[in-house]
Amino acid sequence: MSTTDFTINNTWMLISTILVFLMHLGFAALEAGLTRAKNTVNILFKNTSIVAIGLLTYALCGFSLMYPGDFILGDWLGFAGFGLNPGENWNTPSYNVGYTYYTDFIFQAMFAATAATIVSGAVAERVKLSSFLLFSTLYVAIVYPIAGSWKWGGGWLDQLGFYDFAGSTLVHGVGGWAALVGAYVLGPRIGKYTRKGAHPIKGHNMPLTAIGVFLLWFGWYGFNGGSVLSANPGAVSTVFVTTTLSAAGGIIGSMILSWYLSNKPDLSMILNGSLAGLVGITAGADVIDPAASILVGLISGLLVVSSVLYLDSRKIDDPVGAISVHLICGLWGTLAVGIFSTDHSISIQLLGMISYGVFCLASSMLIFYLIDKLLGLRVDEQEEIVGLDISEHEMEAYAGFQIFNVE
Amino acid sequence: MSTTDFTINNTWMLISTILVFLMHLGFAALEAGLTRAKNTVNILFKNTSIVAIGLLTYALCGFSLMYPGDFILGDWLGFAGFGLNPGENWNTPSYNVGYTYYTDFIFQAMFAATAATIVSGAVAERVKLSSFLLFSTLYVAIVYPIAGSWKWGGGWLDQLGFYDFAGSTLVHGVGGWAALVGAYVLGPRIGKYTRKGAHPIKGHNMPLTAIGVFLLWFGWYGFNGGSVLSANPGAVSTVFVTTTLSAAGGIIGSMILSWYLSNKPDLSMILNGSLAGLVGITAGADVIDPAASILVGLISGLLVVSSVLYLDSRKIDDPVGAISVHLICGLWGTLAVGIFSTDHSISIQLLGMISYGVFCLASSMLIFYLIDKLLGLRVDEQEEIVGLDISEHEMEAYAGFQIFNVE
Amino acid sequence: MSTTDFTINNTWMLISTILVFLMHLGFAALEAGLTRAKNTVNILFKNTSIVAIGLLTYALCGFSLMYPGDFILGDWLGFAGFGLNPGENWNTPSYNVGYTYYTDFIFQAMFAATAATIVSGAVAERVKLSSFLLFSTLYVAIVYPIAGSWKWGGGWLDQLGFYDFAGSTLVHGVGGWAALVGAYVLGPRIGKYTRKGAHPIKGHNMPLTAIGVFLLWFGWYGFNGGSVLSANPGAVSTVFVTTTLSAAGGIIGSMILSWYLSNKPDLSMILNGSLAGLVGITAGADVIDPAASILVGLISGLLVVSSVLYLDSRKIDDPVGAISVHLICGLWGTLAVGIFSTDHSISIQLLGMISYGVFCLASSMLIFYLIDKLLGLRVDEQEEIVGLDISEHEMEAYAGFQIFNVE
Amino acid sequence: MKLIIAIIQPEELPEIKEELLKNKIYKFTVSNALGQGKEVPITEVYRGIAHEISLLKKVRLEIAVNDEYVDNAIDSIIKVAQGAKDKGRGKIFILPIEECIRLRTNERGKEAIG
Amino acid sequence: MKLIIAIIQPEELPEIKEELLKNKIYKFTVSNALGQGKEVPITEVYRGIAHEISLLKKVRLEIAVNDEYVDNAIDSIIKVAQGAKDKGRGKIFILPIEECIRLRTNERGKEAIG
Amino acid sequence: MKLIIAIIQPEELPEIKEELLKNKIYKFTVSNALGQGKEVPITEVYRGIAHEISLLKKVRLEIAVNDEYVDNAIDSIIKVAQGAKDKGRGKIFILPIEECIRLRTNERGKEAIG
Ligand SMILES: Nc1ncnc2c1ncn2[C@@H]1O[C@H](COP(=O)(O)OP(=O)(O)O)[C@@H](O)[C@H]1O
Ligand SMILES: Nc1ncnc2c1ncn2[C@@H]1O[C@H](COP(=O)(O)OP(=O)(O)O)[C@@H](O)[C@H]1O
Ligand SMILES: Nc1ncnc2c1ncn2[C@@H]1O[C@H](COP(=O)(O)OP(=O)(O)O)[C@@H](O)[C@H]1O
Repeated sequence: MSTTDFTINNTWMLISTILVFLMHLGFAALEAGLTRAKNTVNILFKNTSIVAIGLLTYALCGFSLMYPGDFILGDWLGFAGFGLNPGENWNTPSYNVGYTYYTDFIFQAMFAATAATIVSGAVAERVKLSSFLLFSTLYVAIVYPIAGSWKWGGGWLDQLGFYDFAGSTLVHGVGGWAALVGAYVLGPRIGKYTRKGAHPIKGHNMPLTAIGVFLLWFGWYGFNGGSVLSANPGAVSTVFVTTTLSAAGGIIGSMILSWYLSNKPDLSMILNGSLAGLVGITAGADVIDPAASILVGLISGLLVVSSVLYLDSRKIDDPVGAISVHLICGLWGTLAVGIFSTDHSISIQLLGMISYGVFCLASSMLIFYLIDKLLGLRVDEQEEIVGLDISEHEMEAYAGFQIFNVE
Repeated sequence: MSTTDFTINNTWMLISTILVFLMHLGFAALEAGLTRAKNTVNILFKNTSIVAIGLLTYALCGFSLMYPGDFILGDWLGFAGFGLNPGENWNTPSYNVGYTYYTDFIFQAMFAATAATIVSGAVAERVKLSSFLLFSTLYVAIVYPIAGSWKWGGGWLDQLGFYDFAGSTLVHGVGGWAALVGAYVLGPRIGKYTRKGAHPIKGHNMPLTAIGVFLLWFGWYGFNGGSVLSANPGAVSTVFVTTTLSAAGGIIGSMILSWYLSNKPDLSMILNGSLAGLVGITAGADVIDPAASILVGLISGLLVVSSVLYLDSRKIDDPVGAISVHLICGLWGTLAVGIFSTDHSISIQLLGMISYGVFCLASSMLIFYLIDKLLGLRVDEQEEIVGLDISEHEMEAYAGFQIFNVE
Repeated sequence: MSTTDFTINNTWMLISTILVFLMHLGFAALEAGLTRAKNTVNILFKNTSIVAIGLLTYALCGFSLMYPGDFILGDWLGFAGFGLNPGENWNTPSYNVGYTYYTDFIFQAMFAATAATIVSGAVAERVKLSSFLLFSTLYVAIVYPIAGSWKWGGGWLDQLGFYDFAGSTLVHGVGGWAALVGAYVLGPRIGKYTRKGAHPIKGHNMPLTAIGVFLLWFGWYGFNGGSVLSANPGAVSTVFVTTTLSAAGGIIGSMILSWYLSNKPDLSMILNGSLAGLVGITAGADVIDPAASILVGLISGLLVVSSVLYLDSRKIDDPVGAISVHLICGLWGTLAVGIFSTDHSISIQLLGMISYGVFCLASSMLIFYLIDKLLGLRVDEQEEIVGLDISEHEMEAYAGFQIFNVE
Repeated sequence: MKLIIAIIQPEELPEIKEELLKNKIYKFTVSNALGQGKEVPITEVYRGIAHEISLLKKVRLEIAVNDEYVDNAIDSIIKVAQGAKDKGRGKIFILPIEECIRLRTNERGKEAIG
Repeated sequence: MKLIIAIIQPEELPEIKEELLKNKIYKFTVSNALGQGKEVPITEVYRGIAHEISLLKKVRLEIAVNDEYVDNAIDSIIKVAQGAKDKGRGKIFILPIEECIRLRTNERGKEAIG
Repeated sequence: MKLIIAIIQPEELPEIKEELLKNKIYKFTVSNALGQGKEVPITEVYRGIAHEISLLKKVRLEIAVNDEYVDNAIDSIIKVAQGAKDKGRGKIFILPIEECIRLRTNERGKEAIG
């Protein structure tokens, strides 16, 4: 292994790292755009602080929980100690042919906060800031890395042959399950569901939403491309193609279904659709061939639209469609590996999906329960009506602009 | 050729690919920002769906029309078959020293949608969504790749020595000609030209416009830098320098002229100016030396301002200046190769410019004509006045904001 | 030294270059977002034209003033002649193992405009456009490169062992000192300080501000990562980790202090906080270890909040916190090298800080003084009240939107 | 015919709207306003500086009615607005209208209002 | 002196403005409003949910005129507004003005209006 | 009771607000408007095309007062607005109010205004 190849691989991994970093801006913009102007400051605050919290807790314990080396409890739980411990040769191919220890850490660290950010969208416009920050901290510091260790850390699911290339389940699923629990325990935003059925609460800034989606897509090339863990030309280029085509498929799929259903071309749906396609291909971007990846995307697009409508029918209020995009398409993507890749078994994939579901549901319920007892989860009615920007932050996102806060 | 060099080259090509991808966000933001708030959703919808359509049609047939290998009709038209067909060694230097088959495809695919996006700007605020999507599909799937094959596919213009490094003509020109036809056949937006002459219809969001322009500039480093088709240090760094200096020159050129003419410093003009410089240098970024590239940019800046004013005087309504930026400066850039590079002949460059002009004018007229018969091209007056967001999408881009839709 | 390594290094340097380029969009967005809607066009215009001016003047003389090779006056001033002069082997490892001549130039050129952009924020909403452009031109063309030559050009401070890895002092400090002078000589915006004390003048667009901050952070990976001047895996990954953790620390530090002081979680403060952490680590990103970098960030976060409040108490009006972020944290970062890195002496660091302070204060005062005599520095009261967009540019940033320009 | 101008709290608009429709008042015009009143000003914090905002966001309702409907209108608004006890609930002003015209039909007077 | 308050469709503003100027009415004040009326509500779709918007965007015109100009004003507006036949064209309300003051000159009454 | 409607220049709002408070007028409502008047139109340039904007940004003040306070109100506004000499300072219109209701307390008439 030439140090030169090592240098290229490492460079690509670092570039992927910052592409993933940019996804946090994508999430912030998307989430802010699809909610009301009166909660924008709150959303930006959450998403900015989550990044910091995620990175620091991952340095503190997340990384060594997720990649413990040896496991303590069976192959379920391990811990390599607090803080960062680059050993000898941390910066040579003998650590890993693809990256140095620090590259390894920083790439993984950027992923970590994502899980919490996904939750942020589903609980937006009504969750208490402090409670949410506390939840994120615990979820990112403990739940996410332990779950990750089962597969990427070489734990029991890995040994069973469960496959999740870049995190349809390990990242998007893990975040998505908590998003589901969060949206459920918090209940819908005031006015979302009336006797007459679901009443739309419109996002206030579509260009911002579009910026968010395109930046997420852009960052996804690091998310999936970096998960090759090297700059291998064949592998990375294949991943780029499947990722791209699946995103495109997601747009078409969501466009067709939403246009057909509401016979209007719905922007917010095709924007969700592209993300759906991206989440869908994430588990199998390297093992699903390009033609199939289009199909994976199309189906993701159909799923996300159906799911958004279904959740509304069940009165589960997810302002940005986080559950539909990350959980539903995450599950679909994980399953798709079993379907489209001959080397992986559907049953093992299902086993993995279920195990993660159980673990994430249980732990997020527990954490939300404890926080509810401790601080309460939801702002009071008056604060929600006035908007979190004024009630929690005492500032406005668009000072001077004339905005109708209520219809 | 070491596989290591192959890996670097391929990595750089993939990075360039996603830089070009980001340009689509740039176009969407620029176009939305320079038009009215009531058409924003429509513009974002167009630009998002074009990306998907462009990528999928390019996978279906565009790529093999543009790089057919052998030509069928003389050196004018070839077709390598539907879908993607990586052969043996698709992922080795023996396919190409600079990139794998999939890298090749995805890099080119990102370019494809650009041509249609350029048109989108020129026909904004009045074109029917369905008609536009149909036009884009046909133009990107057929016209663009065939035109491209003449030069980049090794066709007849290539053999004559016509030179277009990264697409002043093949991308911007091809898009620009269709933009001209589109703006012309659709006619101006209601209220743009009154008895008293041109009446400005103001863009609604300048920060969004600036975001668009800077992202386009950013992406251009992949557009031009990637067109080196390898990571060759000398070549890529030269291209970076010429590209940058020309963009800077474009800003200065447009600033001077517009400040002089309207004796006010005009933001939208210098933003167009930077793009003008970028389009202008695109054809010769590798063969024009840095000093000359400043000149190319300055002239592009002067041209774009004059062209915007000229088109208004001819009552050709181009809301975002797409024709001036992409067509006019594309032509200038193609010519500039003949002027500033000793290895290329002005006459051949002119021949190329004319051939592309004829082909693109003819084909876009034909397509627009057919669609007009089939679906009609323009929304009806009432829809245009109310705005496409409500009339075509039944949604608003800035829910809650108080906006005067009419002066 | 294999040409392959040369290619990787050069590729990384070019990627860093465009990351730094994107910071200019970050600055534009941040500055526009934290000021009033009625000055947005003006700010975007300034930031766009500065980029062009910075790049062109750096090509004209800046580069050869900053990297003169041999010095003329002692080790204080040198000049390698006008324009770009790639010598023999400009594109081979024999020029530099890390990059070609043109890569060298373009990477440095992107830094140059930054210094002026920093000033732009501090003088926003009241400075005359022409006067500001003139100031930037002189400052970027002459002051910045001469100052830079003392250290990066191998001048006297370099020989004394002064250390500034990526520019806490050479870029942020140099810009920050001028920002301080600018804010001071211009005086506060009308209405900022009343008998009742400081009166907030609210930024008009928080999402735009957040976009700006995240893009700056993103670009910083090129700013610091590229300053390794090669793709060395150990070095670059270390810089990525320290840079990231310091930014995260800055967010936490500013969050704690601002939350404690105003007992509200203040978005604009944590956004400044992340930048504070980035500026703080810039001088020692390669020599401060990750654990310490968190501390550096935390302290930066505390400093930026205190400084913002202090400056307001001294009636120095800095609309975007440029002085606090770039100057104060730049000084702290430079000092931190002496504190946290055993190889560098606090006293030399202090010497450097003082020398730059004296030089930048003197030169920026001189330039501002001359321009004041020549053109005047500040728009007249009526223009300021109406807003620079209308009075200087005769256009609006948000045509159609209903905005209250005054409380 | 009277013109009823009511300044209300933004968040009360949806409810008041319903009340009005219940009371057969089907037509009104709404606009945004800022109000200065006795109401406790809210504090905002921006970059560490706390400050009081005394011009608060309000909604302005205009309802033109025939005299016999005046009470309906007033009652609908009061019913909702009196819920909360704190200062700053708002005001109603009643002005005389001399003529009313329905543009569509050119009807005048009492017929035109509804 | 009368105050003419007209609620019109936003898209009619430019034409009405021209008409007014033609009829020698050179001064007026325009603001944004939302209107609830008999008008067929428009449907919007957001994330798959269709819903009716009954508060529609309107423009509110205020024109203060001396009595002899009232008809000019009304006619200019009606001329344009009656074009379309659908419901929801809008209304005109005429209120008495007791005094008018031109701030610049402190002129009062009839002279101050124009 | 009177309703004072004043159209003023946006930049004068802060000062006028202070004047009003000084003159014991503690309550008023402010909204955004565009005004067409004799005022010299401002020119704007967009993409090389210069054009005149005659509908200029104004602020609309509504002050309901008891008759004895009318002059206080007018004076406060005039004091500030007359500062500048150029055209387009704005106008004041005074309309009669027949009834005023404080929603919170249901007080009516003169007591309710302040
Ligand atoms: N005299 C008045 N003239 C104009 N607007 C008024 C007047 N009195 C109250 N308002 C409006 O009503 C709103 C609430 O009035 P306020 O005095 O705060 O309520 P309350 O009378 O219940 O104390 C104010 O913000 C203002 O917009
Ligand atoms: N009685 C009223 N009071 C206040 N505003 C009214 C009244 N009647 C109509 N309007 C305004 O005029 C607009 C059009 O009225 P509408 O009743 O829809 O028209 P039409 O009378 O032609 O059916 C409404 O949206 C509302 O803003
Ligand atoms: N007759 C009127 N009706 C309605 N608004 C008016 C009238 N006269 C003036 N205004 C408002 O006052 C503003 C200033 O009026 P203008 O005539 O320009 O000032 P001046 O009377 O000092 O020349 C106008 O822009 C308009 O909004």
